Amino acid sequence: MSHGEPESFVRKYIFSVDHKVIAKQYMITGLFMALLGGFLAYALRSQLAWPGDSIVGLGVIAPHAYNSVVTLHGTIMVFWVAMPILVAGFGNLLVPLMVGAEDMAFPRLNMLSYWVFFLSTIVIIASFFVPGGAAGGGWTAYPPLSGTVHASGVNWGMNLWILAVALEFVAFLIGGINIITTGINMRVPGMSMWDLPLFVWEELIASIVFLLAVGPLIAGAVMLLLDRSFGTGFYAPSAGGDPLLFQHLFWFFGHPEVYVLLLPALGIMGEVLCAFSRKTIFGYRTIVWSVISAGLLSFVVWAHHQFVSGLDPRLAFPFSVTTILISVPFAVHLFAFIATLYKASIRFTVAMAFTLAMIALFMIGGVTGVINGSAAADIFIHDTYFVVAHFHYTLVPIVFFATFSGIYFWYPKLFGRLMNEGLGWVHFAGTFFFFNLTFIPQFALGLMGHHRRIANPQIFEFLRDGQGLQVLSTIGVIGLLAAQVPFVYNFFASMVRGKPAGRNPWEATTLEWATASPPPHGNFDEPQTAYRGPYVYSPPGEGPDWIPQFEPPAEALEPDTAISETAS
Amino acid sequence: MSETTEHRSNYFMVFGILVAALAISLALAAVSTGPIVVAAIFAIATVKAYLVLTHFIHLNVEPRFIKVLVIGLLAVLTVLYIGLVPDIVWVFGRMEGA
Amino acid sequence: MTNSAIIEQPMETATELPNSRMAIWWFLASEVAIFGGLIVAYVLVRLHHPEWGEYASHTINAAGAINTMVLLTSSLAVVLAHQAVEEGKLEKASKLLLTTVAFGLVFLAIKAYEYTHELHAGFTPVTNLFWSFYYLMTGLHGLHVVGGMIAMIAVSRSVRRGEHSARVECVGMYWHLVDIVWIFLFPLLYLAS
Amino acid sequence: MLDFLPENISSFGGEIDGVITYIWRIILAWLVATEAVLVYLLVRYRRREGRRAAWLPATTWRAKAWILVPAVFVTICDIGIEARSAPVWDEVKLELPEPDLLIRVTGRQFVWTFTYAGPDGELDTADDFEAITDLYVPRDRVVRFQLESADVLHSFWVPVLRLKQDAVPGRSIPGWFEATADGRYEIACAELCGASHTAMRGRLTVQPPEIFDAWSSTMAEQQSL
Ligand code: HEA
Ligand code: HEA
Ligand code: CUA
Ligand SMILES: [Cu+2]
Repeated sequence: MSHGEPESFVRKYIFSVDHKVIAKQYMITGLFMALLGGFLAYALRSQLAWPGDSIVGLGVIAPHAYNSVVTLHGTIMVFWVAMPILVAGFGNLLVPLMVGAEDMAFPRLNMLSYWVFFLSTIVIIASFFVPGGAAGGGWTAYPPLSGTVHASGVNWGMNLWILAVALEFVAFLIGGINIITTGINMRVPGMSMWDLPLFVWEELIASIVFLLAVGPLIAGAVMLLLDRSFGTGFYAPSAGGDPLLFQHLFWFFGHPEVYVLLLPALGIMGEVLCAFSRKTIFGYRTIVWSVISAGLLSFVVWAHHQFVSGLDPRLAFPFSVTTILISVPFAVHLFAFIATLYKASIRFTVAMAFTLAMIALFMIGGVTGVINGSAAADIFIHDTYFVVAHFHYTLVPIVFFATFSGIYFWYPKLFGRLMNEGLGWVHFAGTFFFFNLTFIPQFALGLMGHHRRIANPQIFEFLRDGQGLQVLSTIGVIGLLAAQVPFVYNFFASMVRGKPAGRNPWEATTLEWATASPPPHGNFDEPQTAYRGPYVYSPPGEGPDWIPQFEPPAEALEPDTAISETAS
Repeated sequence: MSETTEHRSNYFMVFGILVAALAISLALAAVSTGPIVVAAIFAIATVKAYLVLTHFIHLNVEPRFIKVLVIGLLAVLTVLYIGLVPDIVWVFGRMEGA
Repeated sequence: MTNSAIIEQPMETATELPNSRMAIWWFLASEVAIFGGLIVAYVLVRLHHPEWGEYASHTINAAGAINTMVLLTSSLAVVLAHQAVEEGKLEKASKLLLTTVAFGLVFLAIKAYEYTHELHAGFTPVTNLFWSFYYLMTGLHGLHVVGGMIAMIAVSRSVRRGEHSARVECVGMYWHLVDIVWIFLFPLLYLAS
Repeated sequence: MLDFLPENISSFGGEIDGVITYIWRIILAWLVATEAVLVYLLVRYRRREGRRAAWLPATTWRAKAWILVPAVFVTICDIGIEARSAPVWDEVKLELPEPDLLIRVTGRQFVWTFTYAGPDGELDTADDFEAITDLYVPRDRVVRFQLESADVLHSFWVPVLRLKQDAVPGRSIPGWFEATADGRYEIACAELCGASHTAMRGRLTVQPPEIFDAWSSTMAEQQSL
C-alpha cells in the first residue's frame, strides 16, 4: 500500500485502489442502472395500464418482450442496483472509515471486485441486444423454461443472463470477503466489536449471510448453464433430474439475499436516526442480537416461496412457522428504532425524513409478508400482485429511501459538500407520495386475483374492473420518475455548487466524521483511537450534546456513557 | 505465528493416520457394498477431512470465531440437505420413470 | 527461532489473525458452500435413483484411490513447506511447493487417463445424470487443482526471493481444502456403488 | 381492502378468506398502532430550543422491556396466526377427501387440457374423454384432480375457487375442490411459462349434477367412437 496520492488520472479515478473512489464507482454505476431499471418499470407499467398502445420511448411491447422487460427489471434492480449501492457502495465508503482504517484490507482485490462487477454490467446490458432477445424467464429463472432454448425461444439472452449473474456473484464474493476482513480486523485500538457502529455490524452480517447462501446457487447456476449448452439433464425430469431442485437452490439463496439488502439499509438508518434525533441508540446489543438471529433464521424459511410449487405439502407447516417467526427479530429491531425517538430532540433534515419514511413504509411491507407467510393464505396470494406490492414495499424503501437517506447524509464524505435541502424536500415529497400511489393499488389488484407477469390483464374478465387501479399505479411510476429529476440535478450540481461541508456538518459521533470531507488518500491525518461507544449523543449532564468516538476523554470525570453492557 | 509453531502437530503422524484410513476404506469397499459399509466409508472420510482441517489447515489453533464459522457453514449445508430430502429424494407426486 | 528476520511479520490486526489468513478462511468458506451445495444436490438426486450404484461401478476405483493418495501426499508436502517457512528455510519451502505442483500434475495425468478411458467406453457427460454429475464435480475439482498449481508456482518463486512468505500458508490452506473435497468425492463417485 | 377479493364458490374458499381476514386484522392493528406511536413521537419530540434529549441506552432489562415486551406480544400473535392457518392448509392440500369425480389437468404451452376418468372412475382407460380449455364440473361434488405438465412449469389458478397449484413436469400432483355455485368462471395460468403465458386462459363451468352427468355421458360416447 502506498501512502502518497497516486498521480495519473487513470490510477486516481479509473483503476483506483482507494476505497472511496471504488465506492463512488459502485454507487454511480448502481444509480445509472437504477435509471435503466426504472425505465423498464415505467415500460411494463405503461403496458399494463394501456395494453398494446405504443409506449413513449420504447414502442409497442410484444408479449414475449414483456417477459424480458419484467425479468430484466427485477434482475437489474436487485443485482445491479440494490447490491452495488447498498452492500458494495456504502460498504466500501463507510466500513473502513467507521473502523478508522486507512483503506480496505485488500485494496487491489477491491479494485478487482469493482471491475468484475463492471464487466457483469456490460454483459447484462449486452444481453438486450442479442438475437432472440433478453432473458424472459423471470428473475427467478425457473427451469425448464430457462433450461432449454425451445421452451422460451430465448437463446443467448439467457446464457448471458446466467453469465452476468455469475460474474456479479464473484464480484460480491471478493468484495464481501474484503469487507468482512476489514470490519473485523482493521478496527482502531480501543474499538471492540461492541463499539462498532451499527452500520458496520449490519454490513458484516449481510456479507456473511451472502457468502454462505450464494454457494449452492452458484453450483445450481452452473448446472443450469450445462443443461442449456450441453444438454445435460440436471433439471429435466425425462433425464432423471428435478426442476424443483433449482427452485430450492434459488430460494435458499434468494430469501437470505433479501436480508442482505435489508441489513445495510437498516444500518444506514441507524446512523442517520441517532445523528438527527440527538439521542443514543435504544438497546444497541439488543439490535445486534436481533440482526444475528434474523440472519440465522433467514436460512430456514426459503420454501415459503414454494408453498404451491409442488412442494411436499407436509413441508408447508415448518416453513410457515419459521417465516412468521422471523417477524419477531425485525419487530425488535424496528421497535428499538422507534424507541430511539422517545425523548429525543429531532432535527428534520432530508436525510432524516427519508429514514423515517423508510421505517413507516417498510413496516407495511413487513407485515404483509406475514400474510404471504401463512401457507393457507398463500394459496390465494402466491404470485399475485399482492406479493408484488409486498416486495416493493420492502425493496423500494430499502433501495431508494435508505439509499437517498445515506446519500444526503454522507454526501460530504463523498464530495466534500452538502446537497441542497430545498430540492431535497421536493425530492422527498414527490418520492413519498408517488411511491404510495404506485403500490397501494397493487395490494387491491392482488386481492382481486391479478396474477404476476402477464402482459395484458384486460383479457381476463375478473380483472377488467381493476383497470382504473392499473392506470393509477402507472401514473404513480411516472410521477416517481419525475420526482427523481430534482435529485439527479441536486446530486450533480452539488458537487460543484454545494455548500462546503467541513469535517462534521451534522455533529455526528462516528469515526468517519473525524477526517476531512472528502477524506484524503489514506483517510485520516493521524492514527485514530476509539475512546467510547459509537452513539454518545446528549450524554447525561451539561456540555455539548455529542461526544465523538474519536475525542480523547477530557480531564474532568466523564459521565458514564457506556451504551453496551460490558458483561452480557 | 509463533503460536502456530508451538502448537504444531506431528505432520508425519497425521499423514500416517490418513493413509491408514484410506487403506481401511479401500479394504472395506472391496469386501462389500452394503449400506453399513458405505456408512462406515463415509464416517472414515469425515474423520480424514477432520484431521486435515484441524492439523493441516490448523483449525486447532484458530480463534473461536473461525470454529464458529466452520460449524455454522456445516449447519447451513445440513439445513439445505434436510429441507430438500422430501422433495428431491421422496418426491411428492412422483410419476413413473421420473 | 533461527532466521526470523526473513520471515514476514504480519500486520497488527484487531484479532489474532493476520488479514491474509482471515480472508482465506472466508474464501474457503465460500468454496465449501459451492462444493457443498453441489454435493448435497448430488447425494439427494442419487438417493432418489438407487440404480446409480450400477453406473458408479464403472468409475475406476484404482485410479481414484491412487489419486487420493497423491493428494494426501501433496498435502503433506505443502504443510511441510509452511513449516519450512516458519523455520526460515525459504529455499526448502520453495522446493516443497514445487513438489506439490508435481503431485498436482500426477493427479491431473491420472484424471486425464480416466477421462479418456471413460469417454472411450461411451460414458460422456450426457450419457445420463450420474455421468453429468461425475464430470461436473471432478471437472470443477480439477479446475481448482489447476488454479492451486498456478498459485503455488507463483508463490514458490516469490518465496525463493524472500518475498511474501506468508502466502505459503495461504496457498497451503487452499490446497488442503481441495484435498478435503477430494476426500469426499472419492467415496461419493467411486466407492459407493 | 378485503372487499376486493373475488366471489368465492368453493367449499374451502371461505376458510382461506377467513385466514386472510384474520391475519389482516392482526397486522393492521399492529401497523396502525406502530405508525401512530411513530408519528406521535415525531411530533412530540421535534426539536425545541433548550430541550436536551434524554440519555436512554437501554442497557438494563427494565429498559429493554419497552421493546421486548411488545415483541413477546408479536410472538403470541404469530402463534395465533399459525394456529389459525395451519389446519386450513391441511384441509386444502393435505387431507384429500374421497372423490366423486377424477380429472387429469394437464398444462402445456399454452393450453389447459382436462382428461375425465369417465364412467369407470379410472384414468388411462378406454373410456376416458378429454376437454380442452373448458373444464366442466358438477356442483357440490368433490372433484379430485391430478395436475401434470407436458413441458414447463404452469400454475392452475382458479381465483373463485381459491385454488392455486403449480404443474411440474415429471410429477402428478393430486388436489381437490368442490364448487358450490353454478356459473361460468375463469381459469388462469399463474406461473410464467413462455411467450403466451398471459393468454393461457381456461374456463370453468359449474353445472347442476344432472346436467353434468348428461354432458359427461355424451362426451364419453362421442370420444370412444
Ligand atoms: C428486502 C426485501 C424483502 C424483505 C425484507 C422481506 C421480508 C419478508 N417477506 Fe418477502 N419477498 C421479497 C422481498 C422481501 N421480503 C421478494 C422480492 C419476494 C418475491 C420474490 C418473487 O417471487 O419474485 C418476497 C416474497 C415473499 C413471500 C412469497 C410470496 C409468494 O410468492 O407467494 C413470502 C411468504 O412468506 C414473504 C414473506 C416475508 C416475511 C415474513 C418477511 C419478514 O422478514 C418481514 C418481517 C417484518 C415485519 C413483520 C414488520 C415489523 C413487525 C411489526 C410491525 C410487528 C407486528 C407484526 C406482526 C404481529 C406479525 N415474502
Ligand atoms: C430492488 C428492487 C426493485 C425496485 C426498486 C423496483 C421498483 C419498481 N418496480 Fe419492480 N420488481 C422487482 C424489483 C424491484 N422493483 C422484482 C424482483 C420484480 C419481479 C420480477 C419478476 O417477476 O421476475 C419486480 C416486478 C415488478 C412488477 C410486476 C411485473 C409483473 O409481474 O408483470 C411491477 C409492476 O408494476 C413493478 C413495478 C415497479 C415500479 C413501478 C418500481 C418503481 O419503484 C421504480 C422507480 C424507479 C425510479 C424512480 C428510478 C430512480 C432513479 C434514480 C434514483 C437514479 C438517479 C440517477 C442518478 C443520480 C445518476 N416491478
Ligand atoms: Cu402456463 Cu403460464
Ligand atoms: Cu422470502
